[in-house]
Amino acid sequence: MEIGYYYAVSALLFTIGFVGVLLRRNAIVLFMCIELMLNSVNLTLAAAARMWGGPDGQVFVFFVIVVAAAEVVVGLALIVNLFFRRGTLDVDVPQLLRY
Amino acid sequence: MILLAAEGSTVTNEVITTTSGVIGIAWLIPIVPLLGFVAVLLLTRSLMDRAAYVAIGASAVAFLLSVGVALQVLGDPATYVRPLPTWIDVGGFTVTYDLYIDQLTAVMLLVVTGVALLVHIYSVGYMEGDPRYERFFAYLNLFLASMLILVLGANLLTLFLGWELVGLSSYLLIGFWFEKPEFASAAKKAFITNRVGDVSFMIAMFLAFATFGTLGFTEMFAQTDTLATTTAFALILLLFGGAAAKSAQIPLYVWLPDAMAGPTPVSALIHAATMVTAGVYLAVRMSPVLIVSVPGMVIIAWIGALTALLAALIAMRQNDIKKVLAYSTVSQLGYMFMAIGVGAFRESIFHLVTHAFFKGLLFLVAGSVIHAMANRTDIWRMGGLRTAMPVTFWTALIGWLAISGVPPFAGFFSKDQILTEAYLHGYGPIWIIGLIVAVLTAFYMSRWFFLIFLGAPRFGDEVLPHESPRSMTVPLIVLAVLSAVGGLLLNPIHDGPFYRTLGPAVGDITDIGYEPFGSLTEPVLIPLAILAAVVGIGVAYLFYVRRDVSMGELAEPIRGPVAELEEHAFYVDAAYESIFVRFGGAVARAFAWFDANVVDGVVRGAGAVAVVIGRSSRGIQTGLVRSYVAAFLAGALAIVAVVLVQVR
Amino acid sequence: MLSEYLPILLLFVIASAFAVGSLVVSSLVGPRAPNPTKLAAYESGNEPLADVKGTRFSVKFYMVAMLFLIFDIEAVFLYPWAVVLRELGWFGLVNMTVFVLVLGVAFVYEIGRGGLEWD
Amino acid sequence: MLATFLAQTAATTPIPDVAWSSFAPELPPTITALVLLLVAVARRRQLLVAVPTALLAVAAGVWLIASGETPGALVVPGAVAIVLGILAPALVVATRGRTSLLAAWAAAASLVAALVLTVWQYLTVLTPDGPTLVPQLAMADAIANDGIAVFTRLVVYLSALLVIPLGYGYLQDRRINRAEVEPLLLLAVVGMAALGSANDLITLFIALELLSLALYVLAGLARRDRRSQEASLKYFVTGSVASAILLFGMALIYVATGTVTLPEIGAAVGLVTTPRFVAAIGLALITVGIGFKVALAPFHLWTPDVYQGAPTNVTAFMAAGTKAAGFAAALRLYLVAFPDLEALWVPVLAVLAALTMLYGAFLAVVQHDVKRILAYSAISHAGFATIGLVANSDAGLSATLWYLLTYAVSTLTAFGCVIVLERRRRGEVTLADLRGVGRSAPAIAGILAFALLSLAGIPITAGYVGKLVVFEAGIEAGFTWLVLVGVLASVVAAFFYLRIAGMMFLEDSPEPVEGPYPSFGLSVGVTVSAALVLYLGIQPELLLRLATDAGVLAR
Repeated sequence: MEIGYYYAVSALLFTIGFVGVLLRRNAIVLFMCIELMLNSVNLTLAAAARMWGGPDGQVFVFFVIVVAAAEVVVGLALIVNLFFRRGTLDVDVPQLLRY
Repeated sequence: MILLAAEGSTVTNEVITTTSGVIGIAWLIPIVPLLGFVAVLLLTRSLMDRAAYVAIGASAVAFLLSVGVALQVLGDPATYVRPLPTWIDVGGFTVTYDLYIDQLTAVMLLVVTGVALLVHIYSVGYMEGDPRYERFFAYLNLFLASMLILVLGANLLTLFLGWELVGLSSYLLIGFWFEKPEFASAAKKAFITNRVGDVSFMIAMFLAFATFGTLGFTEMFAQTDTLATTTAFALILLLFGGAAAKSAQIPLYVWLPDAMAGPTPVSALIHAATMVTAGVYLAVRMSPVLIVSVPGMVIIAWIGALTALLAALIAMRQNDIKKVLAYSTVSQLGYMFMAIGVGAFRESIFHLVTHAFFKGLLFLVAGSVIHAMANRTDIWRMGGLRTAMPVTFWTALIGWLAISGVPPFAGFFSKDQILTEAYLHGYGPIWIIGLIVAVLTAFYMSRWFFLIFLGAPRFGDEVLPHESPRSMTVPLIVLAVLSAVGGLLLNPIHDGPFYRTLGPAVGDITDIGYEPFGSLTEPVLIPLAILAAVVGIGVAYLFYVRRDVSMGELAEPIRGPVAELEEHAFYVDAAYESIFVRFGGAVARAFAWFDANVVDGVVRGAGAVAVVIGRSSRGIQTGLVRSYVAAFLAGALAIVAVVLVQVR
Repeated sequence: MLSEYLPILLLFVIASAFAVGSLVVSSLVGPRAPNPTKLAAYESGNEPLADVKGTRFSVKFYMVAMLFLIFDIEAVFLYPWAVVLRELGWFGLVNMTVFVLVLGVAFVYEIGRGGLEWD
Repeated sequence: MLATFLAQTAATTPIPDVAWSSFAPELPPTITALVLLLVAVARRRQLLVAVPTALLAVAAGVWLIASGETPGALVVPGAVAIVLGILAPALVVATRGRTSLLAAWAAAASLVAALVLTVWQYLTVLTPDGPTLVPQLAMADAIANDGIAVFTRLVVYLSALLVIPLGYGYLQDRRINRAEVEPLLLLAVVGMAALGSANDLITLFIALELLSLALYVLAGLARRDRRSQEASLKYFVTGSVASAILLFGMALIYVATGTVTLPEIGAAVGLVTTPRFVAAIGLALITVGIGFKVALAPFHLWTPDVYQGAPTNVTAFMAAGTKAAGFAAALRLYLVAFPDLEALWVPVLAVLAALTMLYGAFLAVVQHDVKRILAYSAISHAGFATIGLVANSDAGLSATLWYLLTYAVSTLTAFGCVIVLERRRRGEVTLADLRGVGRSAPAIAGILAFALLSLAGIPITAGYVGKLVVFEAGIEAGFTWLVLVGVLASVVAAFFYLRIAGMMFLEDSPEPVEGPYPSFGLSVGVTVSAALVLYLGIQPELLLRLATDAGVLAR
């Protein structure tokens, strides 16, 4: 199959993720959007690895998965903390620091 | 004529790298005051007031070492380079801490350390009882060290190091009595104005490096033959931009009068004798580059002349004992730049030296008077101090005559020689401005002197003027003696010993080929200069001694009743009335207004512009994390767009 | 041959532009009625009576999630490692041991912090 | 069965040569971080962790000394391992249950060890014959040990070492001296060091995430403080998005070139067969990601919020360390991987640099919180450092590295003084709080003023030499307009630095102020960093030469 389709899907996923970050205020959803962005990159990498035939792309994918997992851990901790302190998941609520 | 023989000394200095003799330990000259600064700060607790003596000792050592260096240089004239460790060395850009010692350095060293030593001693009496007495001496030492680094540096960057450090210590000293609000604003104004100059200086350094591939004086001067005139022109103007800020020239002179908020010994040392002359020193040091572009020099000459005139006009209407001297300093600095601009480098330095003597003296006199008058500074509320303060009076008399240009005092020689030189180099209009400024100088300084020391006392009974303590009068006497005989001894005639000594250290103007402005010769020019002084003093005498000044500021002639004017309305009086008082006063007030509203406004406005830009763009920082991400998107799209367009 | 994928990258750019456009348009056109109800736990139905803070989900789930992740990652690496272990030999064995040990430290730390003390 | 397998493989496959010395400096902090995590949960049985650690470390040390190819070749790393091993139980006994004190000392010891090993690595491995640096590649070209790597290690380890004494008393004051602080700090610094030597995209990404994740948590250390929490959340959200963008950029580069190793990318990008469109977009996205890390406008918006909200010692570390590491990565990326695309990135970065310098300077003027002012100053300084990168030359490379060192020590000094003042004020420090400090605490006010002068770029300070060298490189590369913008920005910047100094020295507090209470650690940290600022300003010779050597890139 034409490899370009993989890239297209990947780019779309990335864009959807990005737009989600911009539009959603719920921290959890926002967070899922970031994961979506990371995984769309994984798709690109995997497709490219298939195209080039080397191991580099696949190795990269593994590491991205690890990093994404670590980000989940940290991100969830922060969100839990936000919820306990403020009783909300709205990322626009913390606004003590600005200007 | 004697004079033409003096034109351009063809003798040039040989460059000698040495570590022998006093020059070998010349690096101690700035280090000792620096150690003094640290020591005073550290010892304040244990030594209390006596810590001041450490500072005085340090400046005395610096002075003695300077004398040693001067003797070695003058004994065997040459340009000595004392190699010292490297400061910065990165990819072909090498800057060392080397010292550069020639005749010009020797003169500057003697003036700086000499005046500094006297001011240190003077401050013992003047600052007595101040809660931060020791701190003051520490700062004085810091300033001295910085100034010496400036004078000794063998490249533009080391000079700039000293340049910034003198600025820094000057802010510390201007703001020394920071309890009073005007001091803070004065320090700020000085800082901002000087930053403007620094930018110009820095750009000049980059240009110099780009042109010469080095910042070292010896290496730069060796390449002046191949220097393009246009590059030299740009370089001169940029350097002058830096010098104009430090030496208070149009349009950057505004900070100096405000800086008088600091203690008076500081005004004497920093804002009259040494720091403000750093710009003059810089220009003369770079004179081998200056002579490459005569148009650049002409601009300097004109700015100097206009500064001299403007400041003299303003000084005529100042009523604060120190403000008069401050504007006078600006005016005299203008004289020095005027001299540089017309190619009279040695004359400029000569005037720098005599000015350090008499202006230092006059500021110390002012300090002594303020001390005696319980911190009053309005000259209209003084008068008749002659009897109460005999030493101050006699030394002030000498200082007054010296600055007014009355022979045989120091100021006469230096000022006259600048005027003569301007005429003989063909700058007629500048020569005329110089003559007018000479008249004005004699006038406002006489006004200052008469109002303070002559006539009947115009202060109340609550002030009991008294002579200052010995530690203050001794420096006065020393400076008075120097002001009296300094000119005569150093350089009574053109091509005197001072010029012959200094000649090889400054740029050679023989190739420029100056033509005299007219056919007048020295026997005519010198009496003209003397006449200028006499006229100025005479008019002031009519106004401020012969007339009743007991009503204070109201007695200023322009404000007097018409009848009183007519009483003195013989021809000369009337003419000068209109020139000096009507016109001059109006101009002076106009400029004072300009200074207070426009220039101050610009200085404050520069800050305000920054604030406005900051205020208007802080809205970007919404605090909303998603808007920050949106900025990513915008930035990313912009970059992608730019990159894609370029890839095409 | 890769330049054939150019249109796809352009698609990405267009998609991004679309994203910005929709953002701008929605902020210009869309009505703004910020309402606390919109952020409430249930937009319709009854308001919860008790304070929901801290009660809606337990931190324990988070702890389990973290434990899961530790072993999840371990598995991600163990599978491919196992496939090529024979080729890697000593090198592979030592490195995987170090990797497992590091994860073990994290595991011990979580237990030590009370990650497994339910209730 | 295992035994058979091992015997088989030992006979058939040779043990690969792991050039462990290529990451030797990173080992002590990493291991210390792990051990400290165990110590944190060991409660009263800390010796149970310390003694085995010590035995392992001493054993490793002895083995190292014995196994060197030539006798004495590995004495230094061996000795370091032994000393650290002996220190472990000794510290446990000496600190007697005060875990945070133990952690601080252990972390400091490991950072000293890292610095020693960096110097050792530089002197023996990287300069085998004479003073010229010979770059070395290791771990299948994933790690490049060259000038950038060595210099970055020096800067980040030094910064971390200074941050530990600065933070210890401060964290105690705010009751956030949790056991995780030091391990996270150590992991972050390892990430920074790795970023400096990362030679392929994977390593680069992992290192970047390692330091970022640790810093997300550190920024939110004061969990009960809403500001800290907010800072952490904002940093996390913006940071992960930036990472994702960076990653997408990297993926596109891989799509275009088929390799992840930087020099190979550099070689492939120039080929005709490589689709320049794809590579160019990848480059643009990578620029976004890197720009975020080093806070270039317009990707800098998070900086003031995060710097202001995070605990001050973390802020100091972020400012000094992250910037250095981020620029190290940027230098390697642009100079090694994209020299053929310089027509694309040089103008873009030049514009970003100009924007950044001006933005930071102008917005700092209207701020009132001292930490926020310093944050804007950090933004502005990122712009200055970029000038060296834009110069795209060896001189520019060493200029940027050198600038980062001078900025690190200056900003650490400034933040250290802020910590001292914050201790006194028990909270945030606004400009108004600084009134009269010059009188009540002349020493700390003097040092802060000195640090600010350095940030403003006044002579005899490190910052001056830094600016000078960067401007010089910019001029040489023909970016006169950029340098002029830089000069303008530094003039504007002088306003707000002066404003802080003026508040301290030229104004008086309406109410009497009590003196600050610098702890022992704070005094040491602030004094040492201020001394470094002065030293680098007066005698930058030695380290400047090292920075110049760093121009030797592993291409």
